[in-house]
Amino acid sequence: MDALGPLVLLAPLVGFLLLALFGRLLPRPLVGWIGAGAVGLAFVFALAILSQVLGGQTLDQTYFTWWQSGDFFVPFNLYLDPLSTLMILVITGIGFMILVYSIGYMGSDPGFARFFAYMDLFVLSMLLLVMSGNLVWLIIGWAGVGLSSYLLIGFWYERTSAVLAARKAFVMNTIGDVGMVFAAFMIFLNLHVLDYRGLFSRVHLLPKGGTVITVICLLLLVGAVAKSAQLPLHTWLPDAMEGPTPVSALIHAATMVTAGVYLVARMHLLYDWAPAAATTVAVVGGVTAFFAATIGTSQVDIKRILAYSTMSQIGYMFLAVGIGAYAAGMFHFMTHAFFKALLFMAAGNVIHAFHDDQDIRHMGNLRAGLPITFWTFLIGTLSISGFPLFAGFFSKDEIIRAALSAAGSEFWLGILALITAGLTAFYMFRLFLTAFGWEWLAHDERHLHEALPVQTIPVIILAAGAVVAGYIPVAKFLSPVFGHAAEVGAAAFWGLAALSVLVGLIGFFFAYLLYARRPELAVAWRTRIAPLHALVEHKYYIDELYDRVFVRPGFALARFLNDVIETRVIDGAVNGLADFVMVEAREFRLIQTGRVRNYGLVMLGGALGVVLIVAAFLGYLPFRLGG
Amino acid sequence: MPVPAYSFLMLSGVLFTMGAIGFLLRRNPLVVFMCIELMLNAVNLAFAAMSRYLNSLDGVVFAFLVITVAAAEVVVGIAIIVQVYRAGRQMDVDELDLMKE
Amino acid sequence: MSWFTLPGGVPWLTLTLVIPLAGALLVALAPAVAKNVIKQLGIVSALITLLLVLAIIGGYQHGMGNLHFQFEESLKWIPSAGISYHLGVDGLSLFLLGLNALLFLLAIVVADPVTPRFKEFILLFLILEAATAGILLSLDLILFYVFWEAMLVPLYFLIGVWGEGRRVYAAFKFLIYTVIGSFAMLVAILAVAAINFSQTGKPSFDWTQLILHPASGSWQMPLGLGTIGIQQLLFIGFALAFLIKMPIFPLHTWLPVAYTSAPIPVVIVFAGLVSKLGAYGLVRFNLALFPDAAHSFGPFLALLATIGILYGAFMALVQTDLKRLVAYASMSHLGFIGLGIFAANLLGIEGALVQMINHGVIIAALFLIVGMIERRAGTRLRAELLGLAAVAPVFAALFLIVSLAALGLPGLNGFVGEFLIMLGAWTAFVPLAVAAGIGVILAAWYVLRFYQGSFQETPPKPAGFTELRWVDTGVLIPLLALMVVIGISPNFFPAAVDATVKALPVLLR
Amino acid sequence: MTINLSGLGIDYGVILPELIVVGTAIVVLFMDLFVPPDRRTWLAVASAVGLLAAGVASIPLWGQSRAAFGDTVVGDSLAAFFDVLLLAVSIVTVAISPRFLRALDLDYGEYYILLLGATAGMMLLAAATSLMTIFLGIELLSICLYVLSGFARTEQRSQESALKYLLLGGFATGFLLYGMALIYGATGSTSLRGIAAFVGSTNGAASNVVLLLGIGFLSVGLAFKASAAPFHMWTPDVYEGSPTIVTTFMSVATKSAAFAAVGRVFIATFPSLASQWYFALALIAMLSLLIGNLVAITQDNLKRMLAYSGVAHAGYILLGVLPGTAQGFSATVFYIAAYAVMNFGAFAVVTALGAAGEESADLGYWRGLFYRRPFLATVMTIFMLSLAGIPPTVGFFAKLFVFQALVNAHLWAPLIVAVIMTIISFYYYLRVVVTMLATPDDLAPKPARVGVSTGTVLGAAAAATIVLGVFPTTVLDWAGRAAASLHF
Amino acid sequence: MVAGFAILAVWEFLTALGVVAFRRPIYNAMSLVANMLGLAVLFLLLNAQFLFAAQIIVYAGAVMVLFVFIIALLNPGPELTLERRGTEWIYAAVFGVIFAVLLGALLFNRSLTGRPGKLTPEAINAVGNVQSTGAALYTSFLLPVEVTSVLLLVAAVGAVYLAMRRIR
Repeated sequence: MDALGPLVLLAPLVGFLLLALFGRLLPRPLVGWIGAGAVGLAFVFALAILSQVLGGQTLDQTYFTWWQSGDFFVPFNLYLDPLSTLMILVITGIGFMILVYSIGYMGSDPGFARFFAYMDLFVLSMLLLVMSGNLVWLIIGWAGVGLSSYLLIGFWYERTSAVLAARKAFVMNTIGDVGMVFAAFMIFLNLHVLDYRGLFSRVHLLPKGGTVITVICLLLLVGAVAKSAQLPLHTWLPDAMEGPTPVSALIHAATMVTAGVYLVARMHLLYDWAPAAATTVAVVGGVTAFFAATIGTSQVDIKRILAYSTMSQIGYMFLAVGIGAYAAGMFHFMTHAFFKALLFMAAGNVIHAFHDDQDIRHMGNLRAGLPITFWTFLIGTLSISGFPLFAGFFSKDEIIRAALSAAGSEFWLGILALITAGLTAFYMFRLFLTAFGWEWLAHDERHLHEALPVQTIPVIILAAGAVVAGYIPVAKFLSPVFGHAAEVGAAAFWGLAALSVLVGLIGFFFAYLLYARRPELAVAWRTRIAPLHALVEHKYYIDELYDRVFVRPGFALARFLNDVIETRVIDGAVNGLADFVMVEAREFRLIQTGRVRNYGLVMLGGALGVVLIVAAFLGYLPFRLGG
Repeated sequence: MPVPAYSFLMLSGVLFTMGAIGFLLRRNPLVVFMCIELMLNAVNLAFAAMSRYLNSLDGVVFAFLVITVAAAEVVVGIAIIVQVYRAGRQMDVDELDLMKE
Repeated sequence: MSWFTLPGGVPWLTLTLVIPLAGALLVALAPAVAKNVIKQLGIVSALITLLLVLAIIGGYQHGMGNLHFQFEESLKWIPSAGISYHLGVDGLSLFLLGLNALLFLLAIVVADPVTPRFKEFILLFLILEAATAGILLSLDLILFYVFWEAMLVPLYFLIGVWGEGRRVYAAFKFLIYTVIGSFAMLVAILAVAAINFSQTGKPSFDWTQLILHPASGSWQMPLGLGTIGIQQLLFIGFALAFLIKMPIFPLHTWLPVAYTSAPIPVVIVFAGLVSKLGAYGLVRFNLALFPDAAHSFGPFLALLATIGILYGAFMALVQTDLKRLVAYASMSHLGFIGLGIFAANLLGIEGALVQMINHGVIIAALFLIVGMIERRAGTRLRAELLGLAAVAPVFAALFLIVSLAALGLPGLNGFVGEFLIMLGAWTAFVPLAVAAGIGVILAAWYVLRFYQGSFQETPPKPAGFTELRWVDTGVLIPLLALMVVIGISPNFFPAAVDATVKALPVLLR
Repeated sequence: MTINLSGLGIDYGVILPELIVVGTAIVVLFMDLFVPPDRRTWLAVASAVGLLAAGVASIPLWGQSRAAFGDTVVGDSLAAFFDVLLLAVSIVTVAISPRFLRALDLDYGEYYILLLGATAGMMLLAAATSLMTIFLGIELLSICLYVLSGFARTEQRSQESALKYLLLGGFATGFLLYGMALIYGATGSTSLRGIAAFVGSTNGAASNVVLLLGIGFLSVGLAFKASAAPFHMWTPDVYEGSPTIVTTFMSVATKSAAFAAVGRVFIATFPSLASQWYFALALIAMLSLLIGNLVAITQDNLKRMLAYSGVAHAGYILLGVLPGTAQGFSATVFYIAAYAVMNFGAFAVVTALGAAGEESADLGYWRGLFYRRPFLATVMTIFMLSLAGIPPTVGFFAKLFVFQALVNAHLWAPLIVAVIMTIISFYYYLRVVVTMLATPDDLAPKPARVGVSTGTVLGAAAAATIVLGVFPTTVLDWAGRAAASLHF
Repeated sequence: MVAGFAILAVWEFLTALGVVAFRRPIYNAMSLVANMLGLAVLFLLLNAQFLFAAQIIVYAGAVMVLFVFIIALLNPGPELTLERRGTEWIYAAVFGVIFAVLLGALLFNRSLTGRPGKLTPEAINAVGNVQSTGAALYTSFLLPVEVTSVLLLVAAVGAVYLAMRRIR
């Protein structure tokens, strides 16, 4: 098993290096299959690992020392337990699907090789992130996924919008990275370890709920929030949709953005030890879930809607891990990976069909034109809005149940989650009804083309996953890590199921009413709540706020330093001194008149000075020199 | 009763200073030169007086050397002055300011 | 342990000084017209030096603590004054020596034979290499000072003659600034020796002697300015020289103009190495000889360093000239090094040491890239560059990696140093570490502006921008390799350095 | 009465070097009668031989302490050191003279005679242990230099500088003599030994008005010769006006001799009054540093610039005297030697450039010299760096040792001034270098080739500057022993 | 004795004033001669007959004749002695006066602290003033005297060089 770990990493690494170095020389199909195959291979290794983990094995193997001086010891070690195994499986599995899909989707793109190189780099870093056995390498992987996300958002670097989005994403993630680095500092300075095993075994040395542990957890949360696009560091995710759709599917939906959830789950011992921090996580999650959902209701760009739904769903996961329902959180992570990847890829097909037009108002009634996409997208929609017996139904319900059954403030978060569920159903069906429509068109004059099989087959597979993934006993699988979740009575289970289904139906009903049955009503209502709608449509003006509060002042300060402080003040002082010397020099120079008599005068002055000194010595003058 | 030594010193001091002042005031190089001679004379007076009051001949000898040297200096000096004059320049040290800042 | 052992009895360190000088002599004898011969002479001598230094690094015994020097050489020089020719290498200087040799080699390789008066150019370069190596190796304070000053002359000419723009002004400014510091240091050196003399009774400028008798007591300042510790006073004397050389805010205003007007090969050495010599001096002398003062001034200087980090970052944000931008970026990074040094704890100092190497590698690479851009585009103004990745993808890729290293991306070398430095700073003074963290974020910002602004978006301009030549790639590859290697597996560094740093008096206080 | 010479200490060995020089002068004087005008180089050869012989003759004095002629002169290490130094300077001066003189049509025998006379005077000054010999030495060298500075008889500038030098020199001589008179009056003796004995034995010396005034005026006279501020006023004008070769000689030699006398007077004779004369000398030193370095910044004429730098260096040299110890004075002696090498070199370059009669002193003329005359430019660079005190040149160690002396004596105020002014001095020394490096304008005339002798001299000086900058030990030891011989 | 000194002092002062103040160089020269003669008499007063002689012969004789001769040769016009450019002369006067006053104040009533030697006037006169002086000149001060000879030689050479016409 200690060989399998590196192998999982090696596969995408080799793929990345091959494509990065020789990608432009290789024939396109080969490139595609290398890129995807590497991940597929990794998936195979992951399955091998799974089999052993199911056998109850875990791994914590050190391969080499990264830095050792004094008690600062950082190994490169891999840490494999059910949690990371689950992550690996999802990453490689879903990743493989998406990469296969990309072969078709990116088929015509000049940057084909570059794309797959980046994708493999991403998979590599993501695997590193989840497999690393210590914080430093976690951070390295963490930054690696940030980098590849940056690269892929800015994949079409000719687009200014893409470039800006990429930079935004990177800078915001850097904020998170710094937060995590600081967390690592505090952990090291208080516990003198940076590897998980030592860390988990020593957490208890800190006072429970004390400042230190709380601060550590909050700093970790900063990283998690930045990476998972939770409030308040969420603004980069919608813009990240500038990247190719498979990227959005893999990185900004299925895997990377959930790294925050993984982090909290991985550090659950710490969060158990810092209740205040845990609550913060939950609050952030719950609020984000609702907040993002509201924005989702007003967007018209298909990918942006999905992006906000992603935020919202990750909010659920944060809520879950925040209230200690780690298994539920990871469960939802997995199901979400399926249906959100599915949704994005389906959306990608639609976008292709409409020649890169992403405005849902320009679409509609695709059942005839894009049947596969239509049905798969419908499945995804049902799954995400928690339609009974679909994957999303189980995972989301577990979270809501956990929240509601929790005491105190979490209860209200549960209520919020419930409302969000309704909103989810609303905006997802709004999307579906607007973009895909209902009725069958006998003949579609738009001549839409369904995507290639290489794209549709993965979609179908994922659709299947979106249906059945709910039946995978994730909680049981993760129980070695998080312990057994409390058994819930059938009554509570069915009661809550009914409740959430009801809420979902309400959401669906409004969506149906406003966007399928009587669109004029939608217009009327929109005008009635114009200010509120504007607020939501403009994402609560948070981008503008940040621009005003951080970006512009930053530049203003920089310019001030450049134009005033540097040139006038600091350098001014220096040059001023130099000029002063020159002026003085000129003054002295004037003595030299060239006239003997003046020279004599100066000499006599000197002699006079000598006499004065003598007089001063002997005390003939008011002041006295010497003893 | 003998004249106290310091009276000679003060006289020489006065003469010396007058020479110096003359040096600073006069513009004719010849006269300036004379003022220098005046200063040297003051020194000689001091030397003579001292050797008298210290009962040693060093002062006298020194004064004699000074006289000789002064003579030599005058010779060279006059020659230089003549040179300057030959160059057709005014006998005014203030005019001699080809070289200055 | 060591990677391998070198035969004893060979004056290895003196050789590292002599070989460049020998090369300089050969160059001097070569006819000025044979530019390629001259260049090859330069390359060969620099290469031999590099190999020699690598041998020294390989033969360096690990884990020998308490200020134990290796390959030591000591000869009488001016016995009456207690001045000796004393060379030695330890953890502080070991890898900087390697950086020195590497950067000079690269600089000479990129030097363009069409440069006017190429012969003198290479000549001065080799002399400069000897001087800088001497700075790193000398253990006698006067010897050190001699090299320290001798370094100025070639630098002065290299900027003043071969520079561009306000080259003479730049050279003067740099020189005067530096000389101010140097003389402060000279006085301090003399005072240290005098104090040591009063304690031991025999004159000595030998570092290994002086460190045994740290100065103490205090001095009554005139005009009723109160008293100040002798150590503090001497510390200031030394620090001034090194802080100016680094430079630390606010003593930095010579830097942008000097870097901007220096030709690329010079600025590589200048930014990549000379600034480190300042940092090296701080560790070697200020921390070693005046531990108490180091502790008393530490916070203040660390504050200055942190201000420097943010100041440099903000300045870099609004520069329009790429060379200037990189200059300020360099200043910001040097702030990190200063912060690590004045954190005055194991991790901080080791971080600073490794960051010296990293910064040398990164800044050299950045300036190389700026030079390559300028050679192709004929301009350095960011406004006139756009979308070059489309026409020069390889260039873009390499540039990207360098940029990422520069902004301290985990997994590349920049991260290693910054992580340790900030960790050390966090132990010493948390707020400064936090401020440094903000500096990291700003770094991401301005570096990406730099990269994206010139290589992304469309349409590509200026037209006719060409892809990298093999030589360009070849020059960048070793640097990139270092970035990756140090980023992934830097453990060789503490392995060699740890013992020395642990023995620094400042840590023992 | 009978003339009794016993106990007088007739010892020709002591003054043998001076005697040889003077003898050479007389020989040259007669040779001048026979040697045809176009063969006057022979005079140079003869003088060089004589000077060389004198140098040989002064070696035996090393390590001895032979007072002679009634304590008017002494033959000791200091005297030997300065004899050799001065003779070396005049030999190299003679070596580069002929070309220059011929170029300026000044090729007369008197030149060598006067040069030898001046050298003799300086050597006497360096060996003098009596107020009389000090006075006579100064006068001897002065009178020769008056004439030499006016040696270009038809040059108005030359005449003017001669007259200025003469008048101001006479003025200074007045003060010098007056000071000597007062000292004599206060101590009753004209020999330094006797004076030292008196000062050492009587305790009231520190408050003796006459004595202190005498010392004050004496220092005025010596400061004038050493061209230390504020008695330096003559220096720039005279240096500028005199024939460059003469400037070369006197800028170096006069200063050296004067400081030998300073050492004998202040270090050896008045050690117990150090706390009194320290103030005066410290002020003079600091003022010299200040004015010399500051005004030098503004100069566009190289000879004037070097003149001011000379004033500044007088200040540095004086710094070594301030501690009043032999150790400090050894720094001074070393500095003088260093200064002799580098400053002579610098002026010699100006001379070599002016050999074709151009206005070589004007800094504008030096633009791009590196590309017209690489050799001259290179050596000039070396000298400039050395004057500025950048290692590895002798100038650095000169400054280093002087500063060290100050540090060891805890004399901070002069040290600070010196350091700051040194920093400023970098500006104008390197300005010359930059000018030589500036892009050449083709209008500048191409000067004549450097002759063999001149080339050799310059190369030797440059080499010495570097070599002494790397291995200063030997000379430092010599200086130390020379300074150690300062005591009565 | 005192009276003689007083008279001579006044005389010296007046003649010195003449040297400084007269406008025509010839008058300056004449008053300098007078001053020197007075000085010679003062030497007599100080029992230095040898100096008296030397003063008269060398100075009043040779030197001043030279001066007068040159004045006659060059015949420079009268110089407006006290009309000065600018205000330098004020400084000169002020400095000079302060200098004189300080000097006077410091020297006033100082006795010569040096150890008196054996050569009292009586002792000297016993041998004979000139003899004893000569003896001193050629024994204890042999070297200085010889040096003056060299000095005179180079002075002569220099003067000749400067004064001679071009011969080639």
